[in-house]
Amino acid sequence: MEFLVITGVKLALILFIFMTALAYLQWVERKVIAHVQVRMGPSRVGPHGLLQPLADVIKLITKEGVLPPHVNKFYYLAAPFFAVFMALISISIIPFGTDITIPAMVIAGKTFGPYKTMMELADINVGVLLILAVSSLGVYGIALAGWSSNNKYALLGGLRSSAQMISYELPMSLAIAAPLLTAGTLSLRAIADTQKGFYFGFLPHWAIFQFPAPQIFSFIIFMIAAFAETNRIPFDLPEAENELVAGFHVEYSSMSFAAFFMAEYANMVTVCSVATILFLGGWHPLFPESMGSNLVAPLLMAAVGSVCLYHGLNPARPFDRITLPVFAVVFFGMAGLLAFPPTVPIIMPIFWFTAKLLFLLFLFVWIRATLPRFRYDQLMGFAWKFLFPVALLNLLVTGFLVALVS
Amino acid sequence: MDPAQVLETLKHGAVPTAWYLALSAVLFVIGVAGFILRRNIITVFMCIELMLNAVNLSFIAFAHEHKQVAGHLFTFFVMVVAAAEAAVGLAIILTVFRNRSTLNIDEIESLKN
Amino acid sequence: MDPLFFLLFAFIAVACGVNVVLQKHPISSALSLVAVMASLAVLYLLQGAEFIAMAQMIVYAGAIMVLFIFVIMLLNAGTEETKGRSWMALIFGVPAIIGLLGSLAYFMQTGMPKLGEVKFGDWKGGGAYEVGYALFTQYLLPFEVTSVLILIAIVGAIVLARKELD
Amino acid sequence: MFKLWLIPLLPFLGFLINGILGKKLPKLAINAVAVGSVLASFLWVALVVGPSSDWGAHKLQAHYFTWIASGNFHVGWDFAVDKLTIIMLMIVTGIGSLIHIYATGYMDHEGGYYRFFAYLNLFMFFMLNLVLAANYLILFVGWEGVGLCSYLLIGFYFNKKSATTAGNKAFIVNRIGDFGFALAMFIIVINFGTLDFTKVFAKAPGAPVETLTAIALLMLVGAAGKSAQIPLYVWLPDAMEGPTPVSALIHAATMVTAGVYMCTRSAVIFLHAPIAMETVAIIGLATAVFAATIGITQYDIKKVFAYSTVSQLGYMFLGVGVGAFSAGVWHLMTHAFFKALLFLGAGSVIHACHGEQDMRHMGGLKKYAPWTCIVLACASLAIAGFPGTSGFFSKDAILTAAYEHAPWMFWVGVVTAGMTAFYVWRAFWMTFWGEYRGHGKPHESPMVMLAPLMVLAVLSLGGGFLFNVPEILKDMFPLKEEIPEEHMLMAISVAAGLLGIGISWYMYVVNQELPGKIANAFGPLYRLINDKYRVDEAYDAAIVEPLIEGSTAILWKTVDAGVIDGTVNGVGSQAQGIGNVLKLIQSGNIRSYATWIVAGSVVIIILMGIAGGVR
Repeated sequence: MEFLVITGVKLALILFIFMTALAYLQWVERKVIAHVQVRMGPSRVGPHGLLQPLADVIKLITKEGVLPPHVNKFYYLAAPFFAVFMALISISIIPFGTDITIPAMVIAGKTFGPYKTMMELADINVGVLLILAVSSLGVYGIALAGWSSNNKYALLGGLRSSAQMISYELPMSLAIAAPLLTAGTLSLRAIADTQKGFYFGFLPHWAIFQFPAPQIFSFIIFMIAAFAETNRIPFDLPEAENELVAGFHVEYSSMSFAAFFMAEYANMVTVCSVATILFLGGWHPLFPESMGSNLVAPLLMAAVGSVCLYHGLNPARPFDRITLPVFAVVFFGMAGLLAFPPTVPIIMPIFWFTAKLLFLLFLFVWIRATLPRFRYDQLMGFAWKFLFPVALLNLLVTGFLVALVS
Repeated sequence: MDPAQVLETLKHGAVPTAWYLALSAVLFVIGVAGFILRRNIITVFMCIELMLNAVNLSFIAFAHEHKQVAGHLFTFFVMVVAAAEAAVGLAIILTVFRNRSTLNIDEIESLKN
Repeated sequence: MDPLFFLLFAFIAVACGVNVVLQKHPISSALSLVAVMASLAVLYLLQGAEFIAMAQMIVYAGAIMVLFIFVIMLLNAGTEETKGRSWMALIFGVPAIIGLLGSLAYFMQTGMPKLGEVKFGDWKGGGAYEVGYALFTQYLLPFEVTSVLILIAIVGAIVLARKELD
Repeated sequence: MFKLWLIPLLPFLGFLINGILGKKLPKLAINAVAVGSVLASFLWVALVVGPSSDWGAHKLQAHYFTWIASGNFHVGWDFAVDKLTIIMLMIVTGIGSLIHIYATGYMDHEGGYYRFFAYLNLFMFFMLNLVLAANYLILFVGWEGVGLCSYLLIGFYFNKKSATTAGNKAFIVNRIGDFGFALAMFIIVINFGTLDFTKVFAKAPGAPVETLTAIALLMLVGAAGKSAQIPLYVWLPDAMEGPTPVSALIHAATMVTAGVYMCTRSAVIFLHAPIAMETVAIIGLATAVFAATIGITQYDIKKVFAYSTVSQLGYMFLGVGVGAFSAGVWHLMTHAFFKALLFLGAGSVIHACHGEQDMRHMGGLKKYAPWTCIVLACASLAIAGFPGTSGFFSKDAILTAAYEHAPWMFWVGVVTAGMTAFYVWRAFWMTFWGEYRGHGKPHESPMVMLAPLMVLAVLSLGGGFLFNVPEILKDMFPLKEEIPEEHMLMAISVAAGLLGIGISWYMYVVNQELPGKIANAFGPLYRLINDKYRVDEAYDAAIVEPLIEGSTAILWKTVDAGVIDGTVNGVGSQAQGIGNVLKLIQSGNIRSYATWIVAGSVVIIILMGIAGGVR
């Protein structure tokens, strides 16, 4: 019973934070791309366009959902939700931090706790395999959407995406297999824990630096394959708007259209989390606590707060006089929370995890703003003739080195 | 039977291995039925996969029964063979469709006498 | 909880299995088959075969069935024609199927030795470590042979599916 | 651990590299790989394995993997090291290295350079396997492997018909011996249930004498094939068609001694089979005399040394046969030194004379090739048993043991020793003394060829002092007590050797017409010996021809054409008839096939259920 309640609470928390984060991820993407292209980006709704996601959601919900007459209704309606379902399922096994202990509480005369729980919904000992399984099922959503729309552009998009995702699944699995050799386990939590510690006192024990086989090539291969798996530029062939109008979701509108976007962003977050855990040491800090890694977060927040405060006191627009000091207060509060000793062991791992995650997500957006799209034959040739052999070789070398040392 | 007892069994009981075997048999027969009754070559092929899966289930059940991992390995090999079979089989279907423009298994019968 | 889960997923498996046979459109059959495979994966998990369960999802549901759907989409296979030429299969086939099911049911009732029970978590021999260890020691030769088999299948599939050059 | 696997593996890697990539590699790289791998394995033996296992006070065993597991019968890929193995390892890798170095000079202008070294390295791999083996089967692997390499290297000049024929001959004759060896192994397995040396030797003393005699005699057949004893010696003289370093390494120093090694290794079995021991001694002695007489009449310098090798191997078998195993191994070692030197020196001479092998077209070479002359003199002294040289010690040890066993064997051995000294020095005088009778201008060989010769010359002269094998092996084979006549026997054999040298000097330097007169006086006998007693022709008439005739008449015309073809065709036509009926079932409809299968499986299920087969 306690287990169910705690799981329910965790579920609600993760779902809330995650969904909000997904919505804001789009805002971040639009802002970053805008700034790369020297534009403003969304700025009308709310300060700096911060309420834009909310407005978008309301718009999408209230729009009329068009059901074209020639589609296969059941699959047409099921496909987007299948896509979202598969994208969200893997977030349930991703650990954000170490174990936490909820202190004992007295509610209505009964003592509850203390509870010790983990910062994920479930720690299963074949976690990596589950991630692979779920990501391989993700292709159904897109393929079905493309096929059921009964539209040649959508069908082409669906076909392209199924071929692409099957092809890139291989180098991705091989790239994942290499760090597993050094870690010796399939549980995501255990994998993150093998990356604890530092070489020479400063070089973190992350898989990309790990002795005997630094997984830097695996990381690069994984990220390339991740771009393809999430159908992002430069591998967004399935939804290439100037070739296929919009690819597999050309017939979709309103909420089912939004579902595909949600799935795409959820997939991005998932693969970035997996990359963080497998290659970048999960929640373990970049440099040791003795060198002050715990101070980074509060100082960062404090700095952001100071900037907000400065601009609030010297407003460029009249509205800023009110909003920016509020933000400053929020940031200073967060700085205090991050520096508050009892909360540090809980929050600091989350901070580092989030920092790495955000860095990888930024990479996604950055590349979207920078690179052009592949041609289709180049895309397949790249996967089979370059990425696959390189990943195989990398796995071979890693296995050899690991066997040599053990 | 007492409903409470049934509920109790459902909540805390164990599943007899024989149930898994029965399920495996049922799925296998369904696969056989599909193979015999359907005419679309792709569906027929899928029924083969269904039969393979049914057999895998009994492999797993016996692995658990004898507490030996060998059954899992046989399942693994069946999967690998199924993957190879699917690749070649679907390629054959593609070729047949290209040459005959039909997927009806009854019309592909020149290999006789 | 064990019987509950078993009954639930066994029901899904059988229902979707019947659906594979009954559906007119190949894509519906294929998706039903995916559901069968997914529920079988859950049943594998119940019996402690966690590695095989995941492999079932990755290999069967994630690769083989995607291939099927891919081919169905590629051929744009429509619903099946109902008129057939072989009445033979129907006349002899249905009794044969009933005979198969009947004989299996009868002998499983009468001839089956007493078997044990399955309780979730009572055997942990199906993890990735155990399967991998057995695979790379005792069953190394079959493993290597299957790798060759897959290579042959790849080459064969490419040769078969390639458009004629002449 | 001493990583015994490293010793054979290094040459094998050399073989792989040279064999696969050799065609593209420059000569320098081929040399480095070929010589380096063998040298490395020599250094490993000499510096690591040899010293630290205390020259084998304890037996070192290593199990690598199980090769065959069939019921109770297990054969592992096992290596073992004891003193005997260490001696063999030193000989094989040491002389092997020297000959590899020599060969880089000798084969410099030959085609197929990389192929030659790849084969040579492969030979080293198999030979080391043979020596390191801890059971008969691994020994047999090495045994067959060296046979293969021998075949490949004899036929190295495959454009030459005579070379390929000689290769075939060596291979086929060796098969007869291997057949015997295989039969011996079968009997061992049947009686002892294992092939491991330690287990077999532990069980052997308790076995019936007849069994042990059978095993030992069959082993002798194998050894006679590999070590060129009567009646299977015929392949070795022909094997000289191969390049000279091959003759030195394989057909003088190492491979042909494998038979002696095997008999010594199986000493326990032989010691419990007196009849077999006697047979070994007599065959050895007969071979020694027989080959020595042929050697006297030959003019091809390599043939002379080839018959000398056969003869000296006979000596080793004599040693083994009279129970002086350690003396046999000692002679094996010293023989490896001086015979390798003789062959390499002969190679140097042939090199000097632009490929001429006939001694009648040589002469006076001491002026043109002084170093070759000096080293060959050392070797000839050693083989003649000149006091103080290596050959003196080992030959004396064998002869003394023979005297103890049966005095008549000693006297025959002494006569043979005299003949040996005669024909070796005959070759020496004919080559280096007198006037040059050949064509072109002879020249000295390069330093890379001479350096190994000098090392071998030092070993030939001092090998007896440096390595006292019976002393080293005294744990395995107890030393014999000194006998009173020892000094007298020694004097007699030395006198025989010196007499042989003296007669040859008189006949081929002082009075050069004499050989021709003698040959004329003993005309028919001389021709018979010069034709090697016509043994090859006899074998042809007695075995080869009937075999070919019989195969043609019975196996081909009757069995193959009549019975087998008839059966096959009959089955075919019958099947066609049945098929014509059965094809009606094959409708081409897959679903009806499936129905048949299902109906069949229903029948099977019902049958199994009724028979209770479900369990």
